[in-house]
Amino acid sequence: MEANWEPKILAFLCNWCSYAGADLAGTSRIQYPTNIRVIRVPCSGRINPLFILKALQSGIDGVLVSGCHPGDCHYISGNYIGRRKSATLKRFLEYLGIEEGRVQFSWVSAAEGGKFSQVVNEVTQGIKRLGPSRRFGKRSDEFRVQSSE
Amino acid sequence: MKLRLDKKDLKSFLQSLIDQYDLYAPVQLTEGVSVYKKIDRPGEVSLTLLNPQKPLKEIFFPQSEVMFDFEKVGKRNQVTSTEEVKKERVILGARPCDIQAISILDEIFLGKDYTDVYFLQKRKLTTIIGFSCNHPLSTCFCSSTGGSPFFREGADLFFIDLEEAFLVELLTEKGMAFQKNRFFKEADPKDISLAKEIEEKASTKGDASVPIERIEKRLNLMMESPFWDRVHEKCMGCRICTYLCPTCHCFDIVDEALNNRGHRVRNWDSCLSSLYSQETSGHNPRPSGRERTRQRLMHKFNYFPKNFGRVACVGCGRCILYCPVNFDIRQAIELTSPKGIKKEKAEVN
Amino acid sequence: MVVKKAYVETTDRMLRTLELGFLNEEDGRNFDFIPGQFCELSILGKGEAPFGIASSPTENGSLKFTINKAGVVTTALHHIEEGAEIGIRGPLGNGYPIDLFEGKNILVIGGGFAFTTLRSLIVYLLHPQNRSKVKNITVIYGARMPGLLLYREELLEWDKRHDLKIIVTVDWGDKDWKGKVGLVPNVLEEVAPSSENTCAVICGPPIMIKFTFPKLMALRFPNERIFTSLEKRMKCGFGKCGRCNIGHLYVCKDGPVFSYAQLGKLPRDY
Amino acid sequence: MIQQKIREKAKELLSKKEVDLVIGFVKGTLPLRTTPRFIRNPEKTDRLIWNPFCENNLATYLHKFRQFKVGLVVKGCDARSITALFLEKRFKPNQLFLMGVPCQRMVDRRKVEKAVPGEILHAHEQEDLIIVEGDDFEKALKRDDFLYPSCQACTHRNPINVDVLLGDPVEEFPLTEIHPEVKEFEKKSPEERWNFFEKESGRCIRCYACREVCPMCYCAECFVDSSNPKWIERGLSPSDLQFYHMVRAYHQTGRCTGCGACERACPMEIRLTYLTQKLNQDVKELFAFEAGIDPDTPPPLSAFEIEDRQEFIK
Repeated sequence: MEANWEPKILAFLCNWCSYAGADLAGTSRIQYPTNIRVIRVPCSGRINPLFILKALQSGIDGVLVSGCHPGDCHYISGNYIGRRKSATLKRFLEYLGIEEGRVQFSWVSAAEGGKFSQVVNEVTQGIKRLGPSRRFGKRSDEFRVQSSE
Repeated sequence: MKLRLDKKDLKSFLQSLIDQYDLYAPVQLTEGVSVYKKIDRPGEVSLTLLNPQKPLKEIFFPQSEVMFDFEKVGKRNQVTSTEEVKKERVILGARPCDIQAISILDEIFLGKDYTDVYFLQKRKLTTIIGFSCNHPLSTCFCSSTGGSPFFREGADLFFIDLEEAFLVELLTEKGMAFQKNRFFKEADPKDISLAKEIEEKASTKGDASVPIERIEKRLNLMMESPFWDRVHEKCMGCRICTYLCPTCHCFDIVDEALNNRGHRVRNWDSCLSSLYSQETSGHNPRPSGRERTRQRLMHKFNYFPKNFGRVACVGCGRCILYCPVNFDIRQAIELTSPKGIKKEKAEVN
Repeated sequence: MVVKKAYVETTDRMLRTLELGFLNEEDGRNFDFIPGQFCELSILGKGEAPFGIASSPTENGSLKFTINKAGVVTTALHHIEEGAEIGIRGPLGNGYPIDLFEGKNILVIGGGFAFTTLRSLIVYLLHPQNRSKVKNITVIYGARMPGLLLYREELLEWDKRHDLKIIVTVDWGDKDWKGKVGLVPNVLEEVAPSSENTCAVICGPPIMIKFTFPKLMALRFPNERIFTSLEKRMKCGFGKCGRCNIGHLYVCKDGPVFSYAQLGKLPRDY
Repeated sequence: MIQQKIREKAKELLSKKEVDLVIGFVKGTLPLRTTPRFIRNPEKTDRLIWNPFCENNLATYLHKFRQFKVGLVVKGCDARSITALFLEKRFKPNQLFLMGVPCQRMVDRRKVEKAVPGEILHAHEQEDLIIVEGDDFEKALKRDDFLYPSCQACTHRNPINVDVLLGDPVEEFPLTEIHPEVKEFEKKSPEERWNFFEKESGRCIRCYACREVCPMCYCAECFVDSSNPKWIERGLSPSDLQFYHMVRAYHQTGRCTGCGACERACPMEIRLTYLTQKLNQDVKELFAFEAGIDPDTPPPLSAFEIEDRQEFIK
């Protein structure tokens, strides 16, 4: 592992709760690691597991999926559907041999700026412990131009 | 020129090839599944299966081949050719049908109107050591397509398995370069007569009954035949038969890129896939299995003969062996012949 | 090639014309083609796609392509900026049978954005060096709406010329449209050009071709003198990759221009 | 005899014009093989056969015949596929006539081929034996030792939700515990598991046979074929092959009926069912759902319970 390696973490945040939670963390000046890149989705139920796999394949070291607490979904039941997808995907990835913790899940409401920062901290620490994703990701050197330079 | 290679020397012979050339030979990936691969150690070579699953064409025309690399710098494009193949190659263990198929690919990639550089550089640096088929399978029908279990054309050297040893025939200039090979001994007359015996026995086994003669003419009249309405029905539309076919050569050209870097890649493609002919507008000239199966068979037995004077099938039998639904090309060919049509009718009534 | 100029042609913004210059002047001088031929344009990272050349060989120094936004490559070509570099392979295909046109009247029938290579042909024939080689030129060009006509300025210019007859028609006019309103096949019937010593070149959407062809038959055009340019999905451009064949011929290599007599002998696989 | 019953029923259906065509199995051109056949003429129904080599899942063909009334010969797993497809509204009610056949389980032809010294030229079934003959050998193999892995673990051999059951029901062997193969695999370390997956998927030639033969794979545009967005490259890079196999399997969550057609179709003999069986097991454990059994319960990933497990969510 390179000495100054920092993980790249992709977060899929639902528009109504977790994204607002992240926003609150920001406006409240709560600090959290900068390893995270956010993609805002309408609902945690919108997250196609394909997105998560594609992220890992593209060289992302960890993925966080976050939505509204059970019962709080803006679309009534989207997060319940998402929960089932997450449960099966998580088990499937671990079964394949992808390290536990590469993909993590959380509930963060719009009022939980503090929790958001705490979740991001935990996720980042966890991914740092795992090290760079080497099992599945596409190696960037596959795309190096073989020039004589 | 006929020589002899004792089996006990095979390992050392392979090692000498590895030292001097890039050696390619069948390698078993898992029990019963093998492919042609570059060999690092003699022990990797596996000659138990008659034909590996993936055909020899892969060595000259890989399933996925980078044509060039590129990088975008601002508005400028920087393009770099892939490195040229420089080291001489030897292919060992190719069977007559696979070798014959390479001469079909020659027509395509080294034809009069166009030379494919990627194919050419590998082709001209390669020496092919063919292996006789002493025990052809029941699915082999090379004898119907102009070959035979001992068909030597296209091979530079030809090995005939005599149990204890190989009889080695040097057939071309490239083959003659091996004349002085330290593992080759002079062949005994006994070896030669034994080889002849084996050859005669094997050639009775190659199925010569598939009616390929005049198939081009028959198919000329069959473009809109109801034959196509039925023959395709069981085809599921996978690409096994086309990818594993030693003569199928259709390809797709795509760009693979990450950020500003990438390469243009040539991948095998298959006429049995619906996207193969689908146009961007959504129009598909071959909208169903009927047209796609027709394309596959017509290309092999009508269009290709029209353009090159020979059928694009060498009778290796892979498409028959590996089809998940037992689509048998021999049966399809037979159904185009008067005899086959009669037989089909007889079975109905 | 470098994009010298790029502009949107139609009001629906689906058609954009690119004028491409050569990075190397000598390449430009050596690039010789026949109207009706096509090139593969490529944007690295997106891929390659075939386009008919819309400029004429008589317009030196640059090439023109009009691109319909449909897939990945064409969308990228719609977004490309002036000054950017793109790749080109060509010229590919056979082109219109210019030699055969000599001494004959030419009837050009075009519909929609298939007019690109027809523009190439018309500009080529109108060039002073070539104009005397053919007799009368008649052009019938239709689009769905006035806003969807290609090369509008040139159409106006051609209309003023006396050495060609041009009829531009639209399916639906608007309040500013003073030209003809009507479908191409009907306009053809109305104009009724003589088939004597005339070659017809027809290019357009399948539905237009389907209805125009019988009208040409009625005007007694022989199949050998009706030409059309076909489109199929293509990749390599020289008859190797397999997908564009019609029977044993390849649209990219043996076409894209075929006469109706040729097509009659081929399977309907397009 | 089951074969006779299939022929009679097929003939009856076609003669009475209750269906437009019958899809069943006829003799194949190779030993240990049968081939699907589409029969429209009642006189031709005597070609239909039934034996332990009728391995194809004929439900897949139904996507080709959505405009027709089809009579179909189905095993336990095939029938489950159809129930699962009904749930996804792929067919109109009464469009199908299912001729269910209690399944003796199918023989793994490759396993048989590997157990004999030469090429098999003839094969037939004799009670619980498979007799195979070649040029210079004849061997009797115990049928139950040569079953497909998916058949070994089958818990629904008697087709359910069918229009007619031809033959007497067979004894079911319900798995009391979790799937044996999955259980074995789970014992390995993550690294071993990943290496196995890497090795298996690395043989893939992207012929997509596993997708095409699967009755549940009917998306109008598969994610591998989509060019915009482009999810995956078309080449053979290991990561793309892994991506394909992950998504192909995962998309079957709660839909796979464990027929094993994908694995049987693979020309490179890639192990595939250990992936889908794991998903099936998880779905059973988490949501108490088995695909293709109950025609009224919606597929698990389109439904939810408030009480679903969520201990893994922070």
